[in-house]
Amino acid sequence: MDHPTPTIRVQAEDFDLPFEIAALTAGRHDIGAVVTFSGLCRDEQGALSALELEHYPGMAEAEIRRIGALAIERFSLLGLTAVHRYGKIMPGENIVLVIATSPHRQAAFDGANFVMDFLKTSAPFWKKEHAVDGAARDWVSAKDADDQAQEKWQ
Amino acid sequence: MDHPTPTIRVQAEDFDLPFEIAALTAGRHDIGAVVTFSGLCRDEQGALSALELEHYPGMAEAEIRRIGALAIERFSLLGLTAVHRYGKIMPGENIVLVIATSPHRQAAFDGANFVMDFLKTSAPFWKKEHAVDGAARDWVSAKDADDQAQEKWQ
Amino acid sequence: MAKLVYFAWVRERIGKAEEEIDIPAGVVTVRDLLNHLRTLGEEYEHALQYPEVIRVAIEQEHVDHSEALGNAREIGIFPPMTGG
Amino acid sequence: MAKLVYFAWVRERIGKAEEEIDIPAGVVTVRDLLNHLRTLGEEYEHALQYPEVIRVAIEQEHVDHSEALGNAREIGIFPPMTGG
Repeated sequence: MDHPTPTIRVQAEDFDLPFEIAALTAGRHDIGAVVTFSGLCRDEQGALSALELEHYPGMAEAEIRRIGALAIERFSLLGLTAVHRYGKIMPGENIVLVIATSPHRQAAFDGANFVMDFLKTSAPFWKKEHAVDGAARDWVSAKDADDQAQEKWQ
Repeated sequence: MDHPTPTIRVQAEDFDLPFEIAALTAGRHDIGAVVTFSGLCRDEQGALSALELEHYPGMAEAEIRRIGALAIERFSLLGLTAVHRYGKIMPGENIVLVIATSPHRQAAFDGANFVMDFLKTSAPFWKKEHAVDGAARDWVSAKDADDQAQEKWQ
Repeated sequence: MAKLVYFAWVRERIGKAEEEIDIPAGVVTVRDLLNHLRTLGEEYEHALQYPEVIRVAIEQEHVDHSEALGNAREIGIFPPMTGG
Repeated sequence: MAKLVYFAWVRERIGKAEEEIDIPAGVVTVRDLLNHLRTLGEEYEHALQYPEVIRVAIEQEHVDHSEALGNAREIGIFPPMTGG
């Protein structure tokens, strides 16, 4: 069976959710479920002024593409889009987008969830926090919870 | 702890996904995850010309509101919107929308997924299929799979 | 007097969307009501011949068939839901 | 010659984003390379003092520390990922 090719982008600029949904669904009558995940920058109760996202150019896109293809095959998705931003991102702004489409609802939920879990632990991105006081600038630590989230798919 | 009030609507007209997302997220810096689920009308390999959605006015909205409040409490959601259409819906058109927002990704995924599972088996809506040949018009049968999907939350 | 409201193929088979009925003495539970309705004519018998699949709401809240009708004003009778 | 590329706090502590190095004879695996780099100066020692947390990619694919370097042209060295 031929699987669809995921749409993967790593970019500084924001993404346009309705445009990305339309690109996956326009003119099709076989999609029963569209699940979108948007990850946003939180301000940590006002302590955070911005996030800075560093990435490994080339590998970042390749790794997300690999994860996306795994998800399409595992959940028989009809389509998958993943966009990850890099650079400086302010509280309330988008960081990452995943969209999964399928005939039925659970595959679309699982597909988007799977991509996020693997992206967190495998895609070469690193977050640095800029504090509101301008002084402290710390790299975010990797979370054990993220490794555990990935393990639920094994 | 005060829980947010879900936004629930039962309507004939289509919904506007970006508008509904903006209503939940605009001006906020505490949301880290937005999950949306859109359920669409499929044409069943060209056999279906339309779906007709019947509902129990009043009870339909009340039941979705009850499910939404359960989801907010169970997953500590920051916001929840659910919109269900009724009337005649063509292949490729939207039927139902659920949006869940939370600080972290898994709660947003679980919240939206929970609402869809309970909505399927508890909200008083019934689908009738209109066949392309104009003759057969059958009520969709309830699926055991939907009852089982609901049981995973117990 | 209680208002009965019917939906989907229950409505189609009974041939009306709603009606007011007197609940006879001895009809205490939801199950009693469904059995009583089946005596009212073949359209009711056709709609309710498998009462175990029929769902019922009192005052727009789901109830089991063992539930007492009490002073119900609005009783919804319908097939399993297929929304979403 | 291999190109080493560093990211996040590994890059900051070593003080450069990339460099070309000769892989000495006897440096066979990823683990060997990390231990070799730690001998190159205190900035390397500071970056790689806990090698078990360091992630490595060869030709932009994740590898275990036991992996052989082979004829790697590009070796990425970085902390655990925190994207998404």
